[in-house]
Amino acid sequence: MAGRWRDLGLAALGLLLLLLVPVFGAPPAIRDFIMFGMAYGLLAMSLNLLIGYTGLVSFGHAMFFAAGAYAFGLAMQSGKFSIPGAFVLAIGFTALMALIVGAICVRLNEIYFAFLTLAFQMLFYNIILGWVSFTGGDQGLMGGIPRPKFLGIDLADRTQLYIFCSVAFVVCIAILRQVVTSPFGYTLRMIRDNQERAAFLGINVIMVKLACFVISACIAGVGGILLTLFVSGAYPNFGFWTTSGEAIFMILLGGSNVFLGPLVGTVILRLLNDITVTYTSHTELVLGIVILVLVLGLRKGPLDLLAERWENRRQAKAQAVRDAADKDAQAGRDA
Amino acid sequence: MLKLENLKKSFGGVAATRDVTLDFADGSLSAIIGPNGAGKTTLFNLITGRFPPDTGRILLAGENIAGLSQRRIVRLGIGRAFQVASLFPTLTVSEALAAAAQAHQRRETVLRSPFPLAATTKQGDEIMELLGLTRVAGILSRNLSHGDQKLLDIGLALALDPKVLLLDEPTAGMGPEERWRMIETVQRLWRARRMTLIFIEHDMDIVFKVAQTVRVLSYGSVLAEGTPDEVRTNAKVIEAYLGKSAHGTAGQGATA
Amino acid sequence: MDLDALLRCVGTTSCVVTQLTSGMIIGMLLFLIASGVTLIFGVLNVINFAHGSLYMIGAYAAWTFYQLTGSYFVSALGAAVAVGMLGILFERVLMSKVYGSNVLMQLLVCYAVVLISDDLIKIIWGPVPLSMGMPPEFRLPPIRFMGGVIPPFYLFMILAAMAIGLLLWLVIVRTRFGSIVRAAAINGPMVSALGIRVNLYYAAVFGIGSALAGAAGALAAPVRSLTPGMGFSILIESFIVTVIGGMGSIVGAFVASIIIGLTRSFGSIGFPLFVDGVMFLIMALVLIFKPSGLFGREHR
Amino acid sequence: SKAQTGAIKIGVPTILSGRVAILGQTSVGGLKVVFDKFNAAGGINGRKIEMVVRDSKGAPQEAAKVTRDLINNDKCEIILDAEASSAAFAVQEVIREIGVLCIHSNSETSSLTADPKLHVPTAFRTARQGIHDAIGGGDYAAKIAKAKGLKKWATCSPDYAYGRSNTAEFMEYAKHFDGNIQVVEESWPKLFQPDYTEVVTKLLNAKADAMYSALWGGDLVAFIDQANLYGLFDKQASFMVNLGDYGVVDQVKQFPQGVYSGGRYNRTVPATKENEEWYQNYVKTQKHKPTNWSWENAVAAEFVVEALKKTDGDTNGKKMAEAIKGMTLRSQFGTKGTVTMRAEDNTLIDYIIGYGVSLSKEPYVADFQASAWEPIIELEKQWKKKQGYIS
Amino acid sequence: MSAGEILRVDDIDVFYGASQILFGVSFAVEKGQSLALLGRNGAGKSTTMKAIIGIAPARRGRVFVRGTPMQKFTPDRIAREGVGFVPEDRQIFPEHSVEDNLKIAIKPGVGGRIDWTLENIYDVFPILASMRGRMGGRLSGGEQQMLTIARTLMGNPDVVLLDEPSEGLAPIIVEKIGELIQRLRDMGTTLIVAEQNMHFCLDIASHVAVIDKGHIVYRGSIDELRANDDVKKRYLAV
Ligand SMILES: Nc1ncnc2c1ncn2[C@@H]1O[C@H](COP(=O)(O)OP(=O)(O)OP(=O)(O)O)[C@@H](O)[C@H]1O
Ligand SMILES: Nc1ncnc2c1ncn2[C@@H]1O[C@H](COP(=O)(O)OP(=O)(O)OP(=O)(O)O)[C@@H](O)[C@H]1O
Ligand SMILES: [Mg+2]
Ligand SMILES: [Mg+2]
Repeated sequence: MAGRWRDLGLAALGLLLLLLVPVFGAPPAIRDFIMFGMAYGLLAMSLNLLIGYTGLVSFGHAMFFAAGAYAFGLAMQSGKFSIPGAFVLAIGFTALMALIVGAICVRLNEIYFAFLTLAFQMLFYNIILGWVSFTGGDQGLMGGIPRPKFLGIDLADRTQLYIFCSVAFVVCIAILRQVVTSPFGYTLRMIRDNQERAAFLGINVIMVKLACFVISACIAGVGGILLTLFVSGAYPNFGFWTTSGEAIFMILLGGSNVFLGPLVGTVILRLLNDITVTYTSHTELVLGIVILVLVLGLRKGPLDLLAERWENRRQAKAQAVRDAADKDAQAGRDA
Repeated sequence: MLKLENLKKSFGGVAATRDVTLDFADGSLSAIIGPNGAGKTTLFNLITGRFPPDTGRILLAGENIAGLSQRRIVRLGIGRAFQVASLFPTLTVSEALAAAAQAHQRRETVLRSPFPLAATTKQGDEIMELLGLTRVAGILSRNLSHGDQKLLDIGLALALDPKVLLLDEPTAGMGPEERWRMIETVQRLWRARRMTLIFIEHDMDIVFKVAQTVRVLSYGSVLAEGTPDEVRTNAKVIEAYLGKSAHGTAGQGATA
Repeated sequence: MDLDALLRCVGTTSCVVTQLTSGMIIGMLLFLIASGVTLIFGVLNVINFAHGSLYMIGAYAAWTFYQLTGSYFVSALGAAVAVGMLGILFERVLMSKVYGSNVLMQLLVCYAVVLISDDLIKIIWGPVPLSMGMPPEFRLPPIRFMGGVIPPFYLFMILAAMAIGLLLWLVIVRTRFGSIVRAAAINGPMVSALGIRVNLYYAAVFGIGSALAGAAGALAAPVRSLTPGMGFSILIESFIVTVIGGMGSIVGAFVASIIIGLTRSFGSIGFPLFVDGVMFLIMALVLIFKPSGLFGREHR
Repeated sequence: SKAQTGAIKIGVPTILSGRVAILGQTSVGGLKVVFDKFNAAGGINGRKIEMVVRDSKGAPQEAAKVTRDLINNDKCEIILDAEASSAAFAVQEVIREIGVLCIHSNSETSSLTADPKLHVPTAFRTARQGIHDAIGGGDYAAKIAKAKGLKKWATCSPDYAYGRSNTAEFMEYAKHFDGNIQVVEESWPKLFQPDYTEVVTKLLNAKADAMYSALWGGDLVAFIDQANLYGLFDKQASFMVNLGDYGVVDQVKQFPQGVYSGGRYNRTVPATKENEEWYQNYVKTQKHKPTNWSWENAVAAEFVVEALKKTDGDTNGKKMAEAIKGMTLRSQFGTKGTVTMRAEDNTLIDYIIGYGVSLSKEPYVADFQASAWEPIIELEKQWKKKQGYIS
Repeated sequence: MSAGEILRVDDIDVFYGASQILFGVSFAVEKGQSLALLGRNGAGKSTTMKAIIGIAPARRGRVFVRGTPMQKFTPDRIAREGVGFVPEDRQIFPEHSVEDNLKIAIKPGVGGRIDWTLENIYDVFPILASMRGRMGGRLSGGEQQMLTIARTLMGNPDVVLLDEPSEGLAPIIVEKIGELIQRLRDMGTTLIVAEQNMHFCLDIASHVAVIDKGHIVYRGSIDELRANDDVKKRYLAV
């Protein structure tokens, strides 16, 4: 229970920090960096609900990122919706899509699940590319996304947009936190660790996985919406497999066993990207070498390493408790 | 309580269960023995719905459960522990037990409230107490000693309050001393919960000492059944399973 | 969608012959690459995302050797050997460090290698697309057969790919080498404990798989433009083939390559806009109904 | 605004990695040649131009981010957008919001400047515009078709917005100028498709009299190499709009006879001293041959330089835009020795386009016929009406 | 070191990650001896075996085979020094036939010596001969255990490490395996058998080492152990 309040407190603190950024007159580039990072951060964080918590390695998560982005962008461009309306519509659409795709995919395991999600993602990508009259094909949703005022909020203003994104982001992170610390979250861990055994405990593995798949897709969809607002457009490569790949790299660079690991990974990858882009035209070479050094040097995300240390220490304590108890018992038996 | 009628199951060409009819009385404690590959584990798999029997019926309190999903069968009250302990490596003992218990909880609370729910914590604590696992409550399942892993496996099954509990070689891979401690725990459990308990075992000392009735499987069929004494002296059983030196202690080769 | 055109095509032998061979051409090159992917996966349990890069390097190496020697056969052989050795290096220096760790870690290493090799290619050979041109020995008029048209080079390519595939299959299924490789695939440490230098076998398998990619690159070099990143699309297709055929199955890769080749060749007439979609659809259907692939073994 | 000191920073979002890294490389080359000259001459009011080039990897969202960073963080006062099409639209949105001067130098997609809904007052284009190319090409194709009796046409173009609209527009105007032309087969290989075998055999089966292709770069080289194996070019007349690029003609080893190529940058078109000098200078300083992108960017750079002279070094977006609007520049890339930034839609006109017969050796093109601009402008107007861009 | 000594474990520490499993374990085996390594669950028997064969290399201390130090050697290298390993979980190659399982392991012993061929393996294990074409994965537990032993012998080892050969087997099979091991001993093969089941070892071992919580707590001949009730009670719970 205490954990719950602590989490909420931390979320509020996080939001406050984010909101302080413009107050203290941080340059727009920093705000841009944060907004971009929040969009990708939601993608990575939501994907980690699948990969880290449930053991479902999806190669197709970007399809929901794109689904949210396109649904939102199209709704706004149609001029029939307010921003909140389009927001809800986009999430609804993403959830529906995730329900259908998930119902088919979650029946498979491991590498097969990965490839099936990849296949669906590529199908979706091909539809975006092919349905030119509706989606604009490879040119994307061009011409800008209109942002009419709602409730006195004007998202055409960068500061207000920043605040809006921050709130949406923190709410999503809080939702994810709620999910992973709830009994449902522990059910996910059971499935990740040993789904056969979970089934023998009466858990409806398929349904739980599906629910998790849909929740995570919706959060990714919010990420897509934030990105759409940022670039004022939606593009097919939001849903290309390289975007999914990037999200996976973010998770790995940060760590998949710590709640905020993927977010750290997002920051690392975005920083790496921005720095290499700024200082060299050989971005690929530099990024490749940095990844190799990180992977072969650390073998794990930095946060995972820390978490492991911490866990080892806790385990050593727990084992000491056991050994003491066992010694007592032995003494009792000998006596 | 549990009745098996003419169960048959084959994998490809291999008939793992040829024709098994068995009856386990309510609240009984019985052992299943038989050579390696006799189909003992397969029988448990059939009962728990891991795969459906090709033909035959499985009656739980008179109701046929053959062909139902594992999940349904678990909910009807059959719990199971595995030959190789089947655990959740990254959960601690107390987490694992609470999580297992909550698999039974009402759904509405599942997303709203934080883990663990008070009721499941209580249930988990009871189980740890019963099995002597309280001392390892904070240890990750994967870091447990072998014996504690087997106990936790049983504990997970207990979290579902089963009416019938199936234990597949609960003492496998243990030394003599641990074996006896384990079997004492099992007996305590059986008395405390008044459930129907069936276990598979290769250690004849244990089988003949603990079980009320013994069923012998061989090549997928029932070779013999009866009290320990009846089985021990059964010529067919000696030939197929116990071997020449068998006088109830064959497994340990001890000369009594 | 133009199913009429497809029907019309199927009605004429010339069209059928031409499209069949065209399907085989696409398929066989794909097979060379996919067989490497599937071999490496089957034995090392590694999804080699860098396989497309090896193909690219093979093509560039063949181009350079061709400039130097002027002999296509020497350059093809040279490319296969060079890429094979590069593969061994890659395996020893990088991949062997992440065996047994998280699959995603392996992916990351491969991704890094893809990035690095793309950039290195650009630095060494420049960003301008290169073309090798048809070696003079193949500058022959196309062969006409039952009204269809078959370029001699493609005939050579199909036969070469099939021969390599057959050889590979025989080695894996019939020889002691193959037997050890298959055992190492399932339980490497145990093979090692029997006194076999299992690391050599791993490296050899990676080398063979890479050499196959290199050979494919060399076979493709005369007819495809060489650009940094050229391995990308072929990689995706070879994954599709690997999944459809069954991860780890060479026979499966062969059959699936032909399926994909034919889907492409006849699809370009019947449903030109949905060819890619159909390929992914086939993959999805196979995964749904037989996740282990047409010829894959059930999951261990 | 206040007089500034230090270099005038110009941000260049472009593609420097992946398959089309050559786009970024030769675009930057085109800019550099101009700015180096400008700086060597002392700049303006003592301020020199400094380019800040960033790799967006061709991803629109990255292009948007990079452009914003260039302006906000690196304090770039002008954006020269050397992105390919879809990223150009993303850059356009950033410019709409921030209002600095921007010249799109690579995106040929007509709607970027033609569609008034997309119009941004401070954004211009020096890239060729698809519709101009189509009208000129259609005219040329119709003439050949009439002379040789080419009635049945097939097309083979990459399956993305550029390939599709380019091809549709070309065929539309070919039909406009010669009513006998009909399209009997279309094939749409994917962008960067490695293997064109099925496309080639499909074209063979179509038995058309002529073919039009908008393939470009390495894709076009591979297509030609593969089509050669089947003798495709012996069986039909072929019009390939992007064949003229040095990057392509240099690479094709078995050059087909008698195919027609669209005008891309060529040192002999126009065959003037200035052009030859420009070419030599480019090759000397950049160590590679110029591409179509090179001249488009060179022109963009020239506009910036001229505009700076007019505003006396003031980089304010509005002022620069005012200066550039309708500006006519002396340029060897223009049909009349000049090119003009048309005021009504911020797009370049009067640059050289046209078709010729391809040759396998330098100068690679013979009988080049530059398209006349009067009919192009007339037909463009009609096209705009049809699209609903103007009334 | 005595002339007949073939294997020596010298003061080794073994860790899994951060946790230390073996603490200064030492013992030696002479040619033709059979050593029973006794201890309870989790005492470190398997770990000792794995340390010898190089699967779980020692962080400190050394293992010698015929006087040659083995540290830094990979398992395959150590196996080629004449050490054969029969793992506790058998590790048959499930998709290879019985015969292929055996053929994979063919290698000459140290100095090119060949004691075992397919023929004489089949003589000793007639049951394997009768199912030579069957897939390894289809064998019952007892048959798999025999195949594992036979497979190790194909490599003509000087020392065979057997990890809990009687575990999980029906009494009748345990009896058979016991007979088989006796036979190997009688043929002069040097054996190290890890067991929890002391009674199983009494018949087959000449020497004993008892391990508890990663420490060797007792070493002696089998007859000494028989007489030592204290050790039996304390560490073997008999
Ligand atoms: N999923 C399966 N697929 C194919 N064959 C199987 C499968 N499960 C069991 N078998 C076969 O069925 C037979 C019976 O196996 P089972 O595991 O029930 O034996 P068991 O009596 O439990 O033996 P043990 O005492 O060694 O555990 C064996 O021959 C086994 O190979
Ligand atoms: N891979 C591993 N990682 C971490 N700890 C391990 C690992 N393998 C074994 N252990 C631990 O090392 C200790 C010794 O294990 P070992 O397998 O050597 O015991 P053993 O004497 O062979 O027992 P058993 O009779 O159960 O086979 C045990 O506490 C075990 O939990
Ligand atoms: Mg069993
Ligand atoms: Mg052990």
